[in-house]
Amino acid sequence: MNNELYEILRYGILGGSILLILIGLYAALTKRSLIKIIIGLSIVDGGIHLLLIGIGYVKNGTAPIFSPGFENSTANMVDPVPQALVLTAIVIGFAVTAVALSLVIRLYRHHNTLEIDEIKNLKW
Amino acid sequence: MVGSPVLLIAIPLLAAFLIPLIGMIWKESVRLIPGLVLAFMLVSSASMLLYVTNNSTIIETIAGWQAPWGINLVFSPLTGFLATLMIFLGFIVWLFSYRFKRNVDFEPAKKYFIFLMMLVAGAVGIVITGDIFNQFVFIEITSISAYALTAFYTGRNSAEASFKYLLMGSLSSSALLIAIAIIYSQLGTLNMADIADKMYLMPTGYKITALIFFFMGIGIEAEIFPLNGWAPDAYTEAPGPIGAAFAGIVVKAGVYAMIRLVFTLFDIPNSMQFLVVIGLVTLIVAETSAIKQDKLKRMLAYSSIGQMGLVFVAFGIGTAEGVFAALFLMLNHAIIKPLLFLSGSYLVFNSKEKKISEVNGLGKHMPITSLLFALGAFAIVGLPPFSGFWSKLSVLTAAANEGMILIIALVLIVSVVEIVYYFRVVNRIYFFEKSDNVVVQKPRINAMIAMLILGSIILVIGFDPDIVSIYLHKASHDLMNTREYIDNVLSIGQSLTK
Amino acid sequence: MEMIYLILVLFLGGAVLTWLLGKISPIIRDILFISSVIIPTVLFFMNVEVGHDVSFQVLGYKLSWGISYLAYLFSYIVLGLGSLASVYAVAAMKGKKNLGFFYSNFILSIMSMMGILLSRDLISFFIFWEIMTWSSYLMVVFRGKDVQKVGIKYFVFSAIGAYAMLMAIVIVNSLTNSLLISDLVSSFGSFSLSMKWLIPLLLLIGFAVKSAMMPLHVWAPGAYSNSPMAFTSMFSGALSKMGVYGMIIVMVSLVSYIPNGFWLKETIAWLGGITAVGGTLWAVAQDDAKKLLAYSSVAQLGYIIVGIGIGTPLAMLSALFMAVMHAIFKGNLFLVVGAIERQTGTSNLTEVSGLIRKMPWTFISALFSIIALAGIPPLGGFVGKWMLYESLIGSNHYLLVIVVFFSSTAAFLYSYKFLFGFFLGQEEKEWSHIKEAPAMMVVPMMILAVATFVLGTFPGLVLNPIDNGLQELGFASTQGRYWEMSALFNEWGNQVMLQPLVYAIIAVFLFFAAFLTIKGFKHTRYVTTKDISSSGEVPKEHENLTFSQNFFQPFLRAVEPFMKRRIDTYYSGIGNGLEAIFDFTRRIYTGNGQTYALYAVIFIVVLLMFKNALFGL
Amino acid sequence: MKKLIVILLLAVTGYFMVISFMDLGKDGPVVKNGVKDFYLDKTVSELKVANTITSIVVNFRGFDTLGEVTVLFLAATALGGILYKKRHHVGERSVLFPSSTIVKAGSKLLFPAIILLGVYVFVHGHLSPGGGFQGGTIIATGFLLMLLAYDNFSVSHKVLSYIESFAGIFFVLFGLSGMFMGKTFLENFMPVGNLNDLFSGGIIPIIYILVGFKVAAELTGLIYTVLNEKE
Repeated sequence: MNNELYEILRYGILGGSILLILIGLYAALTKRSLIKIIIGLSIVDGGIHLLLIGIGYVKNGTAPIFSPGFENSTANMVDPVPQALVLTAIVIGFAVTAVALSLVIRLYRHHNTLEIDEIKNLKW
Repeated sequence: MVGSPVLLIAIPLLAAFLIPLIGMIWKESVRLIPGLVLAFMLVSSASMLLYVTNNSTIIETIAGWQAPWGINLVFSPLTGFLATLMIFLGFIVWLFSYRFKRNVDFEPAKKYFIFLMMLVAGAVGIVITGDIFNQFVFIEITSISAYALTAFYTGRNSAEASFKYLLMGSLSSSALLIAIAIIYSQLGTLNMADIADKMYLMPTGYKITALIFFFMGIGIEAEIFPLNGWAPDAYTEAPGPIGAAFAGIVVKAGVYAMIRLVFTLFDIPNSMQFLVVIGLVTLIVAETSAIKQDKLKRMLAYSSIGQMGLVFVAFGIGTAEGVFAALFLMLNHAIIKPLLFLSGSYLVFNSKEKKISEVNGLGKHMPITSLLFALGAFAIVGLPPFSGFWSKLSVLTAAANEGMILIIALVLIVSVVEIVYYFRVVNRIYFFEKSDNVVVQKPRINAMIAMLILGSIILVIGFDPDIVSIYLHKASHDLMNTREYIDNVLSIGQSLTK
Repeated sequence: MEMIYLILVLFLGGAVLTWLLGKISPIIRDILFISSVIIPTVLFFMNVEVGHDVSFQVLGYKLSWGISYLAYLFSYIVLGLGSLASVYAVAAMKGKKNLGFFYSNFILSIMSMMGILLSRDLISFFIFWEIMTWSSYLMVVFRGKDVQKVGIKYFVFSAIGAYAMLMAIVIVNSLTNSLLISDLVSSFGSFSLSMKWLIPLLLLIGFAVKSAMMPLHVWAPGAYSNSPMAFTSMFSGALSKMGVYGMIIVMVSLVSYIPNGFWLKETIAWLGGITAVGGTLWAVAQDDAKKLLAYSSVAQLGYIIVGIGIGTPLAMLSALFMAVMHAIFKGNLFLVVGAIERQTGTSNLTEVSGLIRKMPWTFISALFSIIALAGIPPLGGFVGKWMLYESLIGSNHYLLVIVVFFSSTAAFLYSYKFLFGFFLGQEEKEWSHIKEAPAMMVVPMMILAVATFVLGTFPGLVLNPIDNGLQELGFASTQGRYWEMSALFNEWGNQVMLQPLVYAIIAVFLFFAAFLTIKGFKHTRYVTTKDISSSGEVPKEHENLTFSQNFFQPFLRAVEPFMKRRIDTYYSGIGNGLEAIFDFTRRIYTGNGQTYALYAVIFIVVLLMFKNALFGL
Repeated sequence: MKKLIVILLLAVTGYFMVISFMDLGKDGPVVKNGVKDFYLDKTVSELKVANTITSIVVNFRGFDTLGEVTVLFLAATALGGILYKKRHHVGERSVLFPSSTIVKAGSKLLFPAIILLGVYVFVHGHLSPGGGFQGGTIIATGFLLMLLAYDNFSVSHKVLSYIESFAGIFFVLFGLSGMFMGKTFLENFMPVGNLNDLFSGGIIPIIYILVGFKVAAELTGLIYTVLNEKE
């Protein structure tokens, strides 16, 4: 892979992750439906996971898996740690989303609406 | 070695997985096992605390890999002190809610106790872990338990409170992940001691950006000002004992994470001033918001936030004295605020709205509970000879020694506000006539014991604060000595920077 | 065990036991109560000596307890009045609810006052000060009347004062690294100029609140009249003296060393003078005896503050003497009102009259105290006031003399109103069943009445300890020559015994009184208020024609312009305004989860911008 | 109005993020010889695990995984708690219209294959890309497919919770047995074997299989709970 392509790919990953974070935040901050807010938060999570992967990327990197015959070639392996972290973060994000959705079901039962502006019995 | 810190995490996890199984056979076990686990944790943690106070810090490696590579648990005087405090409160909350309401079914009750136990385990994990990503995982464990506990009662607006909490908590975990990503990308390590050791290598711009994202992530847990909108709702709608657990356990863990960052990880002097400013803003906004509340628990929640602001101010003073004062404040707040929440939840037990006006004249009908509430109110506003006074005095002394006279004045003015709203409630309890439609609920014996334990601690610390000061001194020394922390953790393996 | 510890522990234990064991039976409770006041009192006077300090460490702060001569003087007030009031309280409060709570707070407040006097360092001083505040607060709200208004006002003002003090204390600690009062006094000279002003000012705010000085007095009337009278006697008599005690120490030991501190003294003196006038005028306007006495207390404390503010040895002597006298006669007057309220059910001067025949002993003790209050010889009030005038004139405060003199003359009006309203005037049928208060109440009142007489005749009894106290503060010893300091006594020379003269006057007075009484005995006719045979009008049934109705209307009309604006309204305006602001600011918690998320984003954006500004990219 | 503010804020945030994140990790960490080299080294030499990510997830940072499994367990429990009703209607799933026969038949056909794939993925977690989480998720997808296709397809909650609990308990017990054998928590105490053998890596594959079971059960339970929610 030549240098230019590598740069473009890297910028693509990082820029994409930032874009995802911003899109997610926009959804979470402006959409009025609870479901959409949760989707927004999930997008933010996705962006951050991409960011984590992006920082571990190295030029001409290969997956950090030692295939038979290549046991000693650690030189170009991408950083495995962010990948492990992302694995954990994805599961946690999933768990939080599940809880959030269940709360939305409860809220819908109670308020009969999904508009976040109308769910503010608790204030001040 | 007197014990193993990892058991403080592993045993509750084991129990949490076991309870659904045993609960199918023996129903009482779902209440009993968490108590036993918490008692075990308390004994183990307390004995380790005694050990580390007199000897060296306990460092436990996990999976056999030494400090910078594997995850390790650090049981130092500071973390041990906080962990013991949290476990103790968890035990008190368990004792209080051992039999909470008759109309709660078996299934929710089972989950309640699992979550309570995991809340404590998660908070203890936050405190004793030595790895920054591991801390993130424990924060999530604590948060999910907290969301579930907030939404425990189906009849109220609890889902709304829980959703707000979750919304903020979700942002918090995003911010934490970004911060962790920045740190890892620069330093290539996740171990706190290792990060602290190498922090000077990090470019200032990244350092501060990371710190800012950490502030946001942990600030949400630690309830600093613009990020604490969820807190009053969650405190109000959660079951009474859980409000106590939030005030005593969850927030303390957040505060710990924050100070660990500021004191150990990042060597940015301005962050101390930031702590002072943000603490003062939190203190003022929260206390002034509390004065016009008409719901008891909400008032207590705002007061709790305000106290956390004061804790941050005390930490922000930045001297060993300031840290001592802040830890003392945390200890007192962790004892007093749960007492207020627990006794307060009995005072408004049968009421639907949980209004302050419904506690009128209960002093005659539930004398001990009211007395304990009044004791808590007296202590939290810092009236001698109760424990709150000593911590407030320590904070002010520490601030005065640094010449922060304006801060002293502000803190004291806010204290007057605090006095106003607490005494309004106490007056209502004792000197008003009870209205007829309020049904008095006598506390159960286990709840009474739990509250009396807390009340007696307030008195004991109030009359002899030196009982705890040795641990606090050790802990503040521990926090101030970053180098010692790094050496302790990293000495068992060789440092990566050759 | 050190005697000081023992005394405080006995008080504390007594308070707890009275509350806990008091639930078993009232008799045990009463006995416990009285004995836990009396036993430590006896122990104190028998065993505690000046100059024997004990010290110990708490949280690294060095605390020290002991007693000074000045404090010893005040402990006479606290323990003497405390014992008498406690005996009185047992009888007066009989049958009321929640007595265990009342008694234990009573003991606690005595303990805290003793603690204040025993403290040789600022922290224990503050601790006991706060215990005194909240135990007295619980007494103020004890009857459940006006709790949120009067009680909160009292506590807020006390807290402001106490926190001002606390601020001074921690600053002192940071400057001298010690909390001992003696260290503060000795190193005060080395403080920077701003600290020299700040520390005494903050301390004075704390003491001024308790001694009800002018702009900080607004809690006093409500609090004094709201608590049970047995305690108000302590409250006004002894508790407010703690402020005086602190103020004396600050004024003499600290303010004297401030460059140009002279102005502070003048200001304090003038504030005292204004307090005296304002208190007196308001007292005249009251119809409720409790309120009347409460305002009168404020006024009397004003005189004391004038004395402290002037700061000459004679003024100090007079201030301290007046402090003792005020404790005795005002304590007694509150007891009198308590007795009347207990027997008749009201303390309103316009509702009850002609009690002189029903409650003669009460009348006599009230008479003594009122005479002392008004400053008429031969009772104790006169000595103090005379010395005050003299010190004012001696230090060229002529304007202040006029103010004080005006106020003390106006004090005659309310003294008269009090005495006349309750005891003289026509007798109503509906009050005919009233009897004298029980002996346990009358005896303490009579003891106090006799004390006013004794101290008026033998002022040296108190002036000796005062002299010791003043020496301790750094004034030259008068070596027993009090008479020489005051021109009054100089007139008759040092050798002339004052007592025979006084007795002669009294004998003549009594003789004439007896003569007139016997002479007029046959012709006396007792009428009710409705029996106005001399005038042509026929009163309606419900018209209130008591003698004290609309007392002093012309005078009040004359001073009305001065009394229009009450400081109270300003304070409540500030309070309400603040609460409105707080109510507004808490609306940032909008209740919308999305807004909270927005705050979080704003938070991070602001911080990132700060980062950019401070550190660059 | 609100949207404008948000866009403005996000623009600022985006600007800051771009200027501070775009160069993240460009030349690798400032500190060379970060933990990753150690991991890459030890994975082969000591643990004999081919997939470095697996070795990190299960061994080096195994404690995180334990926490993560707990998070999942808590989420499943929380879901049950939050959606708890006094009278629980099991099996009355709201179905707008039944699936077609093709979908039903196809699902039935695919289901075993999906399960098999999932099992393969988590059994070979230490050798090839994938592992317990991935495999568990794949298995859960199979159940999701069946639940969507057949409105009367039901999963036993009891069995799920047995699997969840036992998998969790064994995870912790494996960790603790490391301690009892005189080593540390979660440390490998079994023979590691040879690199790229199926039976290699000591306890790593065992734990990952446990994780796979747990995740599969947890996710299936989550899906099932939500699907059975009326309204």
